[in-house]
Amino acid sequence: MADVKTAAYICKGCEIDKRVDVAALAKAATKSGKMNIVREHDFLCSAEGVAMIQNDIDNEGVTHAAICACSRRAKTDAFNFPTTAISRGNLREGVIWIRPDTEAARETTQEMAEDYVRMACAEVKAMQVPQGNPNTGGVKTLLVVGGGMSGMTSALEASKAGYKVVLVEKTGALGGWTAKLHKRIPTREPFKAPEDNGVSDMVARIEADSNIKVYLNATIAKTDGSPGRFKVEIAIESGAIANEDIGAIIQATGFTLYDANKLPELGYGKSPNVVDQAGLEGLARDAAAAGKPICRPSDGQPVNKVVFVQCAGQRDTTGTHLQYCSGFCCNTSIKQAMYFKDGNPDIDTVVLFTDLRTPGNGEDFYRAAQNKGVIFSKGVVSNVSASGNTCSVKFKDLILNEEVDTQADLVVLATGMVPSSGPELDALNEANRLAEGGDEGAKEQVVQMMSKSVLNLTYRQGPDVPQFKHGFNDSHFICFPYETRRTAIYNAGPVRRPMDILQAQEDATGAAMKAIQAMENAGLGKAAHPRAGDLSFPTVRLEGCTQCKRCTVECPFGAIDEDAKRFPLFNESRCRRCGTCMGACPVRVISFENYSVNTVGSQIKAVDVPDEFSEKPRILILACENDAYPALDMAGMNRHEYDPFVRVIPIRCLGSVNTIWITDALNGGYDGVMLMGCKHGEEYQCHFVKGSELGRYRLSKVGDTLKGMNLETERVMDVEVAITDIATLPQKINDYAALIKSFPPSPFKGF
Amino acid sequence: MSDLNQTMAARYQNNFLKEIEEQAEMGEWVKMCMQCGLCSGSCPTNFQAGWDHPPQEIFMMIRAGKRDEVLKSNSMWMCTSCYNCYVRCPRKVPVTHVMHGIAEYAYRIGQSPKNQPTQHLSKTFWDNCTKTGRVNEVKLTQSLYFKDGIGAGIKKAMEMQAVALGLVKAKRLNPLEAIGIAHKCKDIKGIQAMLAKANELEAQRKAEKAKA
Amino acid sequence: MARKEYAFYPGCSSQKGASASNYLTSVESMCNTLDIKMTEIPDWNCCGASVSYAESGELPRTAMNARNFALAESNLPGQDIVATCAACWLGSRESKERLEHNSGLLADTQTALKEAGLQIKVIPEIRHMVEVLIEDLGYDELKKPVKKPLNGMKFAGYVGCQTNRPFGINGESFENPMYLDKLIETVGGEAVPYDQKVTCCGGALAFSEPEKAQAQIKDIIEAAYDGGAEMIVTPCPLCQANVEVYQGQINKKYGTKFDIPVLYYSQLMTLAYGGTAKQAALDGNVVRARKLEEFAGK
Amino acid sequence: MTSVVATNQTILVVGGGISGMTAALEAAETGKQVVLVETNPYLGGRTVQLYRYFPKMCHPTCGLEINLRRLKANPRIQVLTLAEVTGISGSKGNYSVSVKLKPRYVNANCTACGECGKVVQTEIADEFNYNLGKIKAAYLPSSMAYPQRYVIDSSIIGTPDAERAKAACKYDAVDLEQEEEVISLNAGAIVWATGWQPYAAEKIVYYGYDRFPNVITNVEFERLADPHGPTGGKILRPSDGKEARNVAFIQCAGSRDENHLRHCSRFCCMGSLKQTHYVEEAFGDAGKSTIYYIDIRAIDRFEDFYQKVQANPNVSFVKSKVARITQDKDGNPVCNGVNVEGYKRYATAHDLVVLAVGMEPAVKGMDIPADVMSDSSGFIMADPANAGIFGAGCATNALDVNRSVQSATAAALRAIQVVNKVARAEV
Repeated sequence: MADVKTAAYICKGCEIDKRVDVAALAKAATKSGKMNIVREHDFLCSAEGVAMIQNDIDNEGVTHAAICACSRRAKTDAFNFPTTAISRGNLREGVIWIRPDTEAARETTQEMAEDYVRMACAEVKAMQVPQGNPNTGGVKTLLVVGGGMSGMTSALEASKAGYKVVLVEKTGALGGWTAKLHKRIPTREPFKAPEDNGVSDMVARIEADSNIKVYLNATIAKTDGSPGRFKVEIAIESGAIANEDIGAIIQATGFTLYDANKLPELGYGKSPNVVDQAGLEGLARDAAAAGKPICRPSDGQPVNKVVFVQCAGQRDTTGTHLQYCSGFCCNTSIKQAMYFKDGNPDIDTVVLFTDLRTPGNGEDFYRAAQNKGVIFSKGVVSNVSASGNTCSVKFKDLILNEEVDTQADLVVLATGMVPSSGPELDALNEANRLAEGGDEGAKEQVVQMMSKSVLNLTYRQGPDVPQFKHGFNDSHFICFPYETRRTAIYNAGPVRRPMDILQAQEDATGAAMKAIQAMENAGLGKAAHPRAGDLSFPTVRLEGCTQCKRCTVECPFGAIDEDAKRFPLFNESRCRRCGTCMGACPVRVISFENYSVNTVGSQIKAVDVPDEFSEKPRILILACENDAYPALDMAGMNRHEYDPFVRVIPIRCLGSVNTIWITDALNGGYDGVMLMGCKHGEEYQCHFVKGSELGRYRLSKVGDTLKGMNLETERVMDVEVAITDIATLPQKINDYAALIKSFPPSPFKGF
Repeated sequence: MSDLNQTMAARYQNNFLKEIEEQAEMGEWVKMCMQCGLCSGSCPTNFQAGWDHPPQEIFMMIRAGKRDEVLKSNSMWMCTSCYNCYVRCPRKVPVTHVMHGIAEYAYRIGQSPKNQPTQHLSKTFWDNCTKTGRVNEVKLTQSLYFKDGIGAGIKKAMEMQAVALGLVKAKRLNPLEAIGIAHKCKDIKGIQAMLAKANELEAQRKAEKAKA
Repeated sequence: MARKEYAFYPGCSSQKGASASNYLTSVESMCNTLDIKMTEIPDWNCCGASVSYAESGELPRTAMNARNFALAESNLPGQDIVATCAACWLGSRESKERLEHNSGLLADTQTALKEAGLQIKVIPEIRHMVEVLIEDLGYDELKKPVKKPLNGMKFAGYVGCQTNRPFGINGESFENPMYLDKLIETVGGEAVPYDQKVTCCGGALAFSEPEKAQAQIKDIIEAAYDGGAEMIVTPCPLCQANVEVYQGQINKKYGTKFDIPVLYYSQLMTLAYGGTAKQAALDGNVVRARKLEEFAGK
Repeated sequence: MTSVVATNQTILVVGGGISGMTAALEAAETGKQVVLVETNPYLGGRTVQLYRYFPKMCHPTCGLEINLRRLKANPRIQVLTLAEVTGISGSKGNYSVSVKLKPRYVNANCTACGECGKVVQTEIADEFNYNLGKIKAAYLPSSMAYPQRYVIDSSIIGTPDAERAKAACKYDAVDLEQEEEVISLNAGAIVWATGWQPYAAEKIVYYGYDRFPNVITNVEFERLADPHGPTGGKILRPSDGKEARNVAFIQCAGSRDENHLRHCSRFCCMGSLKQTHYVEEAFGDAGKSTIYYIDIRAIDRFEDFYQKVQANPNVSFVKSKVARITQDKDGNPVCNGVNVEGYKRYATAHDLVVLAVGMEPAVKGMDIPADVMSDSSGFIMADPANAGIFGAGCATNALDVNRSVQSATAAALRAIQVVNKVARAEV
């Protein structure tokens, strides 16, 4: 490794020099910071200032630079030195903007500034410039699991971008549900009539595409490895195994209709004249094939009246059926009603709904149906009974406010979709635990669950992608809908959330985009979202490892397996660089080049802790860099003041907090530690999904440590922070500081 | 009259919506309603008594096949032809005309409420203006007052005396019209012939529609 | 040769001695000043009005209007038909639209017309007097002849329904049309804001459901008073009559003290143009507009 | 003269809202050169003007922070703010585009120290807060604004105020000589992500948006609820600053209406359901919300969010399109109409009425300078004729945030398909 040459740069601009004694800061950088070069500048982010730094890098051989000016979130384009290790001392947003400009405050403000300079120096000395993952795969072939509309779309779109695709379909033909549709909901102006389902055309394009290799009657037997170097075993019809090298994976395994047999009260199973939407598509296809109108299944007689029951077994609040709405069924019933009306306008078609949901241009489709004479009634169906060849549908008409009993030749139940995701991992892992304990039932259960596995990942944390809600596969959902906890494995179509064909195709195109991106970045050793492009990756000193498995269990992204000797086996290209493993490691053998126990620990130690008589407590704040730290920054920008005794260190995620930082701080005489992380739980806001949750779990154990040290447990406080807490966070800090001041000074000062 | 009603009822075997679509002027719009209620809320008479069913509810009742309730309803006759519903309807349903159309149909097949005052006005007005080609306001007024018989008529006339006198003073009511000395068209014969033909054709068309 | 010529369709209520005769008189004076020539359509007939819906089918009603079209077109070729009455204007325009969009109806109508020895070749444009004023002349032209601006007088411009919906005056919103206020201001008056400008007066129910109609009229007059109006101005004969003549009955029924004159825009313009009370047919108002009568006297 | 490096392998993204940023970032993180053009002085679009997102009730700035970090860390994206595409010529794989750059009057020297804001006296309407408040004519649009650089409003150029701003800046960041310029650049493919605009509520005259101060729109309500909005997050009604504890939400204000917007805007139902939480957040049980609706379109996984709101005794639902808003003597807006479930008339006074105005594509009326197909509502249609120009987000359909992101991610791939083809051809 090249010689280390350190430098500290202190900006005087934005009134820093008016508010603090910059010379003293420089002294701190030289004396305590022990920097080889220390320079002040009136306007460090100016062209001249930047040139000064660049010159030191080019001609003075500076390898590590502490830039003490504004927040790391500001002036990023100016302070951009890719080949140099950079730390930022936040003197502006972090000090002078959150302190009053008064003589009284001057001393504490100065101390604060000096500490931040020391911390920046300490941090940068502990950093390395990330060199990137030496262990990249570089395979650029995409695996798409599922040959329905979503899967076919992903395959075609990826190929169109110039990538090879392996498309695996478990049935004997491509097309999935869509192929079973007589027609599909219109996809373009004027949105008035059903369209051809378009499957045959897509299948033809796939067969003609030399980039796409299709396996029919095939499933994934095993998926091993990492992004850019997956080794996939495909079980094909003959029983043989085909091996493929894969860069990224799209799971597009679609859905099944909710089982209408669970709805006897709606007459399903009691009469062949009560069908679900798929059943009706079948009737429509057969009729079309025979060139006849759709007939009544029970006796083949013509249909004079059809009733469509929306939300059958959906939007259920009793916990018996599906709680969610499947989104596509209103348009589908409209389409199916048109099957009848387009053939013979005299056939009565009635759609019974509570809320008709035809968003966007679906409104045109709705109007078109009304225009064709489809009748829509707002009503709740309580019962469907069948006698002979007719059914009678009981419902409450919510407009005319009366109970109605109407006769129909055919009743169609809109039952909605159930995702074809793999086994739910928590349940599976629990079953595994019991099975290992010798529970026979559990063993059964495991076998049965594993039979549902889609990907058969060899990951320590389970064979499939974790699920999020209602059995749909993982999704960050709002800002980053494609993000899953399995790097380079993306979900497309109804396996991710209920959706119609048009959306599924859009979704599948987006998933292809993400998968292609994942392959490209895996090949370069770059992290995927949210630390996209980050070249740092975790390294472990195995000699120190006690095989406690915490890292392998906690990694939110299943990046760490166990090798034959039960040591953690890091799969760097699965890693998202959140540092949860580092936080979890009790023996602190895991670190990143630019983020480690030491980069933070040395900052904690760099802070000057006055003695117990000074009445100047020290409070350590470890703040999530994604939400809490920006909130503190903006508090500064809005000049919200907070206590001068806090020292803030940004962390990648609460999950990366190693308890040693807390104990070190307390042993070092800090009076309190405040941890700021994102909301966790069902509506989590953590960008590493489970990071803040795991961090909090870990911290819940710190109480004992404190007791052991005879300290008040309140000295360590965990606050949930949102990025908008700009005004409230300073208040929380001040309240906490007041609490700490109400305690006697830490007995550990001066040791 | 009422046998025409039976014929229709039979012809459309309780497919009342179809009956309205084919027989009532603008009836084909009934199916387009999405039950938002904007028409009902926009009706100037809405906050007075008398509306047993507002337009959007009438439309729903038609779809639900409530034939008698609709045809015998007073509601359509409450329309003031203000066209508020018509211009606001988010589905561009010409509500005013649909209501008129349903009313006219109910009346045509003898199902509308007996002695419905607006209906009486409607008939009186039309008879009056087609008789001479122009409205004879006095006769119109008289025939309206005396619709419930002489006694009621005089009573009403007394009530309205002030109004009438005011108008006479203002030369806006010409008592002579009462004895027929009033504006009329020259070619009354032509008009009568024209209307006879029009009525004949109209009846013919409606019958054709019903047969189809 | 006048600067504008139109085929005039006065309608039943605007004939001499009829309920809107004062409208007719004031329109004539106004048009003289503005040099607009209105030639009455020879032997025109009633439009049927929307209220006749129950008795008249679509075809007979259309035929009645078509007869006027045919007469206008053959006798006054190339001239737009101009109606002063909202109902006549609406009835005619509706018939025009239907004839233009429904060939079947057109054919039948022609057959019927033949009985009266007439036929339609071109259907003339159907205009409301107000359209002629603001579209063909424009506010500036209307302002020019103003000799005696109605300074300091407060009017509630009451547009009502049928001059406003469903067709309305081009470019105006159904919910808050401004043209009447602008006309008032053009002749120097003040148009007060109030929230019943386009509320229906219940005219169609005045005979058949008087309580209902009068309840609506009451709201309108109250709002006008609340808005600070001394007089109400309207472009519609039916509105004018209803809002004016039932005030006494409403006072009886509700104990109100309504006594507000209801005028036509054409009366205001005639006066502002320097016309006499007679030319403005102020004597035609049941609720006398004393203030205007004095104004005219000066 | 602003210089931009761009070739026929560059992807031009028009619009810097969440869709445009997503398309730009996904393409750049796949190794493509991107030019991102935004008309506002800052990135983030309408999402940053929202207080919370449904269904997680999290904050838009949280995702924005991540996207901005991705952006700052990515050398492949060139951002042009205050910029507008004025012309596109050429064809798929080889477009030449002219971009009009409006002056910011502040250059890259700006440190966002705020001195100029202190000395400038003129106040202008605060567009970021939908003009509900006022700001200095030298301003940072929001704390999250990127570029983190002040803007000097053109209205004060040539006035002493502007000179004061210049004098106050120690870093020569204020450049009053800046002028509008038009630059031209190449692009192989274009992603059109110009987003949406709230339907002009005053056009629905019977709701009196322009007559009654206490009738506001859903986007304005977001600003009222936001702690960093004009009221500091207090839900106060405009007329008298009184706490609006009884709030009415009128759905389909413009949407599903052939007299206004023909389409369903999709997001407004969830938007209002979300906003009932704001009322509860502010007033607890003393806060009452009423939603007037035609159909509640809480589609797919959003349904449980709807169910939770339904279960809230402080929220009531009325199936009715409100026919008319009047105002009582206390300045309370009164909703008049008919509840069509059983025909019940109502005339209900509320403290505040929020119109859930629909979504109109910003492309509507804007002439997209190329042959791009759009539908009857003005949304860009996916169409082979669109060749190398692809719609993304709300320019293509009425979408909520996560669907916009999906759409933008897909659009990025479509653009990449084009430039990869160019690249292959040139190899």
